[in-house]
Amino acid sequence: MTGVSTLLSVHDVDVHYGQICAVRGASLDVAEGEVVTLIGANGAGKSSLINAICRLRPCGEGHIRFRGQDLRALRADELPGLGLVQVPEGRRVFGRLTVMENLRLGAFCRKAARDELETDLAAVLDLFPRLAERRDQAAGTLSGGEQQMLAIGRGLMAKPAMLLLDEPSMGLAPRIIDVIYGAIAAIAAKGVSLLIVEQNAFLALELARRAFVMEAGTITLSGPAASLVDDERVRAAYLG
Amino acid sequence: MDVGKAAALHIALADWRRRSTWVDMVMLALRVSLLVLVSAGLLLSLAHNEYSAADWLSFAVFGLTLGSIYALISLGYTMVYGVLRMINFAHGDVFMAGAFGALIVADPLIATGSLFAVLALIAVGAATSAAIAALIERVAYRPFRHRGTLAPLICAIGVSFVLQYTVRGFFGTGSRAYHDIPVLDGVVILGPLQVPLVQLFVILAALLAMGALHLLVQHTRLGASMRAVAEDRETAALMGINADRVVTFTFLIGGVMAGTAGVLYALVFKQIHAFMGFAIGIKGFAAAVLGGIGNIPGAMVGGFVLGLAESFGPAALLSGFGIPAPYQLKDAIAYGLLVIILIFRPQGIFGERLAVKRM
Amino acid sequence: MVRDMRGAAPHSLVLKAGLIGGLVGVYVVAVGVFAAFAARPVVAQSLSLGQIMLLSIALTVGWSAADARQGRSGGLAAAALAGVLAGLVYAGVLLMAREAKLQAMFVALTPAALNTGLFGRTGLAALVAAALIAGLAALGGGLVRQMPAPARRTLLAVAIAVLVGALLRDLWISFFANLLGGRWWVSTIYTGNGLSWTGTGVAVAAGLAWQALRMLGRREAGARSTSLIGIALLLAAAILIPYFTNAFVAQVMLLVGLYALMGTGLNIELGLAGLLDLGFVAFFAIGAYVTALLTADSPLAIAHLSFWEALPIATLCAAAGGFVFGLPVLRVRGDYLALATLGLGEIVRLLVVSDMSAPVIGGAQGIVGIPRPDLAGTPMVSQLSLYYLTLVLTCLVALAGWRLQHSPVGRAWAAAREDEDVAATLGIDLVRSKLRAYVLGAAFAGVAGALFATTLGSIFPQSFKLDVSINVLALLVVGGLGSLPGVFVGSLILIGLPEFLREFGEYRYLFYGFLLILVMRVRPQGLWPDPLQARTS
Amino acid sequence: ETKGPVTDENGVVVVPAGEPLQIGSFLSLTGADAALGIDARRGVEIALEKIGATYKGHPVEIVYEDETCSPEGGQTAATRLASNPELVAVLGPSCSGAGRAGVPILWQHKVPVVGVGPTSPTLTAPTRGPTFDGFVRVSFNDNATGKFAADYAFKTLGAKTAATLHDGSVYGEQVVRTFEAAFKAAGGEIVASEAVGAADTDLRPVLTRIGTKKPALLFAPLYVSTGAYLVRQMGEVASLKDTELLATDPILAPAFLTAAGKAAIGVKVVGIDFRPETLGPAYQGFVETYKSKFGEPPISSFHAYGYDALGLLLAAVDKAAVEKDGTLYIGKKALNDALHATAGYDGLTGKLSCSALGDCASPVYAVWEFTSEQPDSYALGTNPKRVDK
Amino acid sequence: MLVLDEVSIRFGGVQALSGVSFRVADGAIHSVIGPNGAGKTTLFNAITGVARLSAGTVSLAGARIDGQPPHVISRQGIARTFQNVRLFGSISVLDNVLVAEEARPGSVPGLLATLACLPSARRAEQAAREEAMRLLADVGLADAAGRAARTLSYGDQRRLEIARALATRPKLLLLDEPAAGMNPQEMARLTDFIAGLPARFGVTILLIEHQMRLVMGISDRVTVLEYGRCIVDGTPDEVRAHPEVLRAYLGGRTATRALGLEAAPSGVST
Ligand SMILES: Nc1ncnc2c1ncn2[C@@H]1O[C@H](COP(=O)(O)OP(=O)(O)OP(=O)(O)O)[C@@H](O)[C@H]1O
Ligand SMILES: Nc1ncnc2c1ncn2[C@@H]1O[C@H](COP(=O)(O)OP(=O)(O)OP(=O)(O)O)[C@@H](O)[C@H]1O
Ligand SMILES: CC(C)C[C@H](N)C(=O)O
Ligand SMILES: [Mg+2]
Ligand SMILES: [Mg+2]
Repeated sequence: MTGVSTLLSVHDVDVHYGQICAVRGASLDVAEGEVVTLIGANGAGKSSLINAICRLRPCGEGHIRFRGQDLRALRADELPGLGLVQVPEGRRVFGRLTVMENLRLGAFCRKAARDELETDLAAVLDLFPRLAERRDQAAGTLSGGEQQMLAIGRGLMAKPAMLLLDEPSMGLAPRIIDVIYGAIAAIAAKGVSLLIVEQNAFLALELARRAFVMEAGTITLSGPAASLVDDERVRAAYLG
Repeated sequence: MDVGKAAALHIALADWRRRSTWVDMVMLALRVSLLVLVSAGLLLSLAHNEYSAADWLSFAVFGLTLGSIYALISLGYTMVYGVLRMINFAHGDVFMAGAFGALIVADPLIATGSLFAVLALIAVGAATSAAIAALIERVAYRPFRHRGTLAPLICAIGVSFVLQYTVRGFFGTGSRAYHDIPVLDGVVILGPLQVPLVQLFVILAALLAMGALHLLVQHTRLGASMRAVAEDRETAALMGINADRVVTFTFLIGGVMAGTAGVLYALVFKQIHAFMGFAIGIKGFAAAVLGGIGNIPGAMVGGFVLGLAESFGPAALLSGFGIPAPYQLKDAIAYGLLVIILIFRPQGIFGERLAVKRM
Repeated sequence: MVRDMRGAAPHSLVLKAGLIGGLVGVYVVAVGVFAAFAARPVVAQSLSLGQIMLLSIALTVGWSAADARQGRSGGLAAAALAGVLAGLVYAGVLLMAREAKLQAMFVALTPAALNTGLFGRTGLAALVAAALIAGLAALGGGLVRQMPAPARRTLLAVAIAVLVGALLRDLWISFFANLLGGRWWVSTIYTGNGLSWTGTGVAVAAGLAWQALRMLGRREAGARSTSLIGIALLLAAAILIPYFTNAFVAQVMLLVGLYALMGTGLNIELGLAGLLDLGFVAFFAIGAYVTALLTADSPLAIAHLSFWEALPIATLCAAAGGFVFGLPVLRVRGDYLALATLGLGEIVRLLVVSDMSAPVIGGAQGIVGIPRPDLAGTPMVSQLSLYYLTLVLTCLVALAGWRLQHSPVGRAWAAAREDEDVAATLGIDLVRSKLRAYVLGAAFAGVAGALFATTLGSIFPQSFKLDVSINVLALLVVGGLGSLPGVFVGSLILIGLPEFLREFGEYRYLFYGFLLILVMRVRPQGLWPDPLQARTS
Repeated sequence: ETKGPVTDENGVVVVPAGEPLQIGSFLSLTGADAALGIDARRGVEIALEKIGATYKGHPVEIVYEDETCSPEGGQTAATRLASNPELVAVLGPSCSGAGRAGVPILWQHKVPVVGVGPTSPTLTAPTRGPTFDGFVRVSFNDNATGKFAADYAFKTLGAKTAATLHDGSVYGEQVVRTFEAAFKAAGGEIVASEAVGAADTDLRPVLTRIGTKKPALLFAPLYVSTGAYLVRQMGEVASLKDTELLATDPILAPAFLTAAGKAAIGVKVVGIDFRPETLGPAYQGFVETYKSKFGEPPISSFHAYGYDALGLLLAAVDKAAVEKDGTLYIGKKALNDALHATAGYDGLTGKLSCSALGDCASPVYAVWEFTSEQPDSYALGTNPKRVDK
Repeated sequence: MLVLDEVSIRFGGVQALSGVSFRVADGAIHSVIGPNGAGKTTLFNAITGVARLSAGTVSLAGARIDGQPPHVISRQGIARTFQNVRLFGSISVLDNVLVAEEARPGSVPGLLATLACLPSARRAEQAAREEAMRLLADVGLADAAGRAARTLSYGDQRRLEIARALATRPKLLLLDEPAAGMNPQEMARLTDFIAGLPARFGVTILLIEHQMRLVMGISDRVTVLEYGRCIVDGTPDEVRAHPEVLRAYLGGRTATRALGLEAAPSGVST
């Protein structure tokens, strides 16, 4: 790949679940500081691809590079330390831990000073006041939307260089979606690269510079977000 | 006024009847009859009053001695269960192996006659158990991380057999004896009570070990990462937590505690054999459940409760009913306590109610 | 978690293989297995089981060393090197042990055992010998590693055939004697305890034939029909083999059948309903004691029924016991249920052995004088007849289990097993559903208990220890949860095999432990998993 | 059934010329109480050596099984033995529990059993039922043990009150009952009758309970492991300071000294009088052979029973077997009858004459007391030394 | 059909619902909306007996159902889906539906009939199976019938959950965010599917959703919760315009756009 600015590059990746082939020969790349979105129907293989990038799934023959380093030689838990962090689909908060414990775990990979962590915590709680109200409640008892906020907040606590967001707006009230996308935009503005998987394609395409469309396990379209928004097929399928 | 109350009561009762199924009623009946039975036993035993105050006190001391050994063992169960949701059936044998590991150096160490030697003995036992625990985690459990709970359970049973029969092969079929340790011989006079020094030593040592563990878990990120791994290994990895390392560490600590318990056990009972681990191990797990599994202070309390129940139970509950040879049933009391706790308070004495999964 | 292409450099793996291999060798000697096995000839008085054991360790060392260099050159050299290292470690440690006179602590390190272990040599000579032998054996292991897979499998089949031929000598002898007529066979095939050269030849041929059949079978048949053929073969073997062998085999098979019966019962609880029940033995005990009290010729007896009259009563009593225990206990979830039932099982045993209940059920003295069942007026004295009775009952229970699994009842169990809360919101009455499973399991345990009492003729509280529950659980999982032939195979291996290998005394339990670990590691789904289950999970 | 010249309702064992005469044996060979069985096996081996391991030209082969001193062990061992149709008879078991479970199984196959160590009265009680018809024993009957112990406690030691403790074994429970009956009959009072589990290790609570009754004597017929826990912990219970402990022969073994350590010193044990004066010079010679063959003095008190059991059995075979062309025909019922008809057999342990119920011994008891905790110093006569005379 | 009267629930210190009352008309599609954490899911838990009421009553078709255990309530005709999909993951898709089908009281023969292999048992099973296949076809999962439920993608799992709930033949169906994780096209299909349910299955629907397009498109009535209180209860149009609702929930670009008040973006906004 060309040059300096490519942060994440995925080339020819396959994901299999036993017999089922969920992703076939997918390639994509994200440049330093870029916001990219990946859209596609249910079951297209978006989450599978994201999980392959994060080393939660074996990825066949292709290669995955982050800052030029081959991720295939690393374990999933080594990635956050490199600055690659995923906010997984379906929230997956630690149900028995409290809200604060969840957030602190988000910063597990950082070797930051205590007060630095405290300021970051305060920033997240500021973003989601609801979480501040629930700080000592077990995360499992939060409402769905509150859990989603927590998952995103937890991802932010890692101060990543690149954030993979898998359906961040799922289950959120319209107003909160605005808040979250506002926050995501703010993060992007700070130079964090983003790869967003989104069903709400409007939102994603609005924020992203480039987009990839996935269908039945392969990436079928890619290009600047603006041009995709105008693509007839995309409009029909994903913008409704 | 009275009529109003009666009516209100009537309505409440009717409402309760509407809400409850027959199972609820059975459970209520069970609860009531247990309560009646236990209080009757207590009252009758007290009415007989065969025991002096000193007797009761010495029951308490035995109970605590045994309880601190249970407590130390239960920590290993609690932590491993907390992280892997797996009953490590071999943990009792890890405890046993600790006692045997220390046996190898026991004679020369004891011969030096210093308290320091006893501490060294404990260190050897703890190191043996920790090494064995970590080894079996690596060889026998790690491959099962994603394989449900049954395969690792069976594997644990296999490991338990291997440890028992290995020790048996190494050290012979009979019991092996620990020699009397002069520094710990003798009694401490506490009021009307003569407490053997060993027992005091064991209680103290156990408390110290557990306190240290509590601090370790409280004041490092270990506690939180253990719980995170327990809940969702993949997501924990996404946070940068190395599950393998956390698990190994858990086993190591559990092993240290079990090995300590093994040596303390040997100091008190002076006889060890290859099969002693299993039954005591089950008690240790029971203690963990009593206290609320996954809860470290709970495990300690659970151990003490179990030890006390065993030493008091037969005298305080059964002898009142005139049951012959009540001490034959002390384990039945211990298990009975366990079952009752599980039925009526599944989260244990201290455990928080397991957060109900959201719908 | 995923770890492709990672790990230590190959040469350190070679070192590791050598070191571990050497230490395993030391372990085998120190634990006493070697001494016991060295006395057991396998082939023509010239190759003992102990030697085979050490050799196979070295072989494995060579295998893994060659494996570490897979795809690179020098695999054989690495194997040999690792073997030499293993031999040096092994002999070195043993020599030191001999110097240190450790026998007082480690009872198996007797001078005699050390002497055999060191090939009767001392000092440097022992070191050299060990290094040489281990190096050569490891070289062999490396060679085997580099063979094409079919050749390797054939070799394995032959090795297994020889071992099976030699170790299950009693079984084969009785088989030959009954089926092929006469002792002539026996004395040709065996000399002393081991195989003769002829016998070895026969075993090798059998191994080759077996391997050929397997390869043919694999090519010919689809998965489904192989599994059906497999079941048919298993059933035929279960019916015929005890018939053509001796009373001891029948006795062991009886035990195997009894455990298979319990395993099928537990399968309903665990495999179908997901209830991990470690108090299974309690219902086994109820069945046995009720049968004893109803039939025994003993002062404690409360009636003198025949076995056939007592069997349904015992079954009902066990089922009732399941109901009474289950009602409160089944509200406990998951692993906690295991512990609660374990506690209940132990309580039952402790009560049975206690002085309190001695006047009623005999306490420590147990109950003796339980008669055998009558069949058409004559008592079923032979083990064989009881075995067939057990087999029939097992098949009935298995049929019921199979029928239930694919029925609404079974699906409700599966649902509750997966997610209790959701099952409840779909309208499944959890208590009722679980009670059904638990009571059925208890009833089947009761049947097994009744059979147990009548086979042994006497029962004691100590027969109803936790070990029984654990054994049943283990055989179920080892065989393959939810698979009925699996239960039988599991029982055969975990209950039957140790009986056939009694000559190894207590060491067989050591191997039992290793076997459990090995099977779970290699085939966590069990030896004969349910084809459906294997596919969906 | 008829085979060759012999007809027997229980079947006939045929030993063809040159083929071995097979005798089964189940003894306690492993575990804490291994010494009991190993000692007896050594006795059997010496007896076998004395006859040159042949009987009327047939090699005598003994098949050993381990009964682990427990009913389940007895069941498995007996079942295994029972499935061998060529066995003439079985020697053993060591422990009563194994006997109670194993003998009926063997008798299902009409194999007679010669008891080597089991002493529980139930095995030869009139109420035992027909399943024990094939049982005789050269070991004594605990009815006598209990009586002797009670007399000794009451008369010699002057104990007016006694407590008992058993471990829930077939053996322990019974001997306690006979002791209690005899002690009461003698005029003493049983103030506590307690029991523990065989695997229990913490006996202090139950000892404290016994202590509240201040018995003058504690009669505790325990096996090695529990016995060692008992003596060690008894010292830690202050209220039992003045209570005398009386144990029984299962702990007469060096393994007990290893397990109990210093606490073993002074423990009194009821056992058999093994002095040459009582047993005669043959015993003396036997002990010498034992020492030279196994390099140590007898390790428990069952060696002589092992020796006698084989002798008694072969004597009965002599009577029951019919020889024709070098082939032995042994009627099973005839053999059992012959065993039960044994009268005046001259054994190491005295004259053995079997009753209809199978009791053959006429034991002379003694009380032994341990004098040292060193296991190598174990030797009947010095450690433990005799104290009742 | 369903009447809630002053329903309150508290968890320790959290008052999740306080005095919520409303009624759901027979055959209607009734939506519940509100900010995250408003208590919508808790409301479902209250109705299905999963959470215990601290005050108030719930009645279905005139009979009180509160306080009864979940399976009893379910048998009176209430079925639900879950916000975090909860399928029986390792059994097959078809079996997931069959389980629900057979949990209906009296729908299948009991234990003994099964064991005895009565023909009636076989017939009942066969009927249930056909019925289940029909339902699967309805949600477009017929092809996946043999797969383990766990292997479906998120959106498919949601559909399966609906099919499973329908299989209990409920009078009242509770759907908790059925469209979460679906793209607009799929959502449109789902909208049509849900809209057709009352007519096809004679079922009343209570729906939680944050997708305004879906809610406003098919609801007969909408209840808005905030902080455990019912703040508005009215027709979609009333609710859409209500100032309280705009303040608490709808105000903002996402909602506006979803409601079609603003055109889709046609360029990159930076
Ligand atoms: N654990 C699994 N086992 C088997 N198949 C799986 C598994 N997880 C996903 N699949 C299959 O892989 C394919 C891709 O799934 P994936 O979850 O990646 O889709 P997605 O694009 O994220 O869909 P959605 O938008 O619904 O989340 C689907 O067909 C799904 O059925
Ligand atoms: N078991 C519980 N313990 C403590 N608090 C709880 C519990 N269950 C729910 N809550 C709290 O009750 C409130 C209502 O939760 P609920 O799940 O009903 O919200 P919701 O309206 O469904 O939100 P969302 O749209 O985000 O799913 C939340 O703030 C939640 O934190
Ligand atoms: C070998 C003996 C010590 C056994 C004991 N006399 C018993 O009957 O069990
Ligand atoms: Mg996805
Ligand atoms: Mg919700």
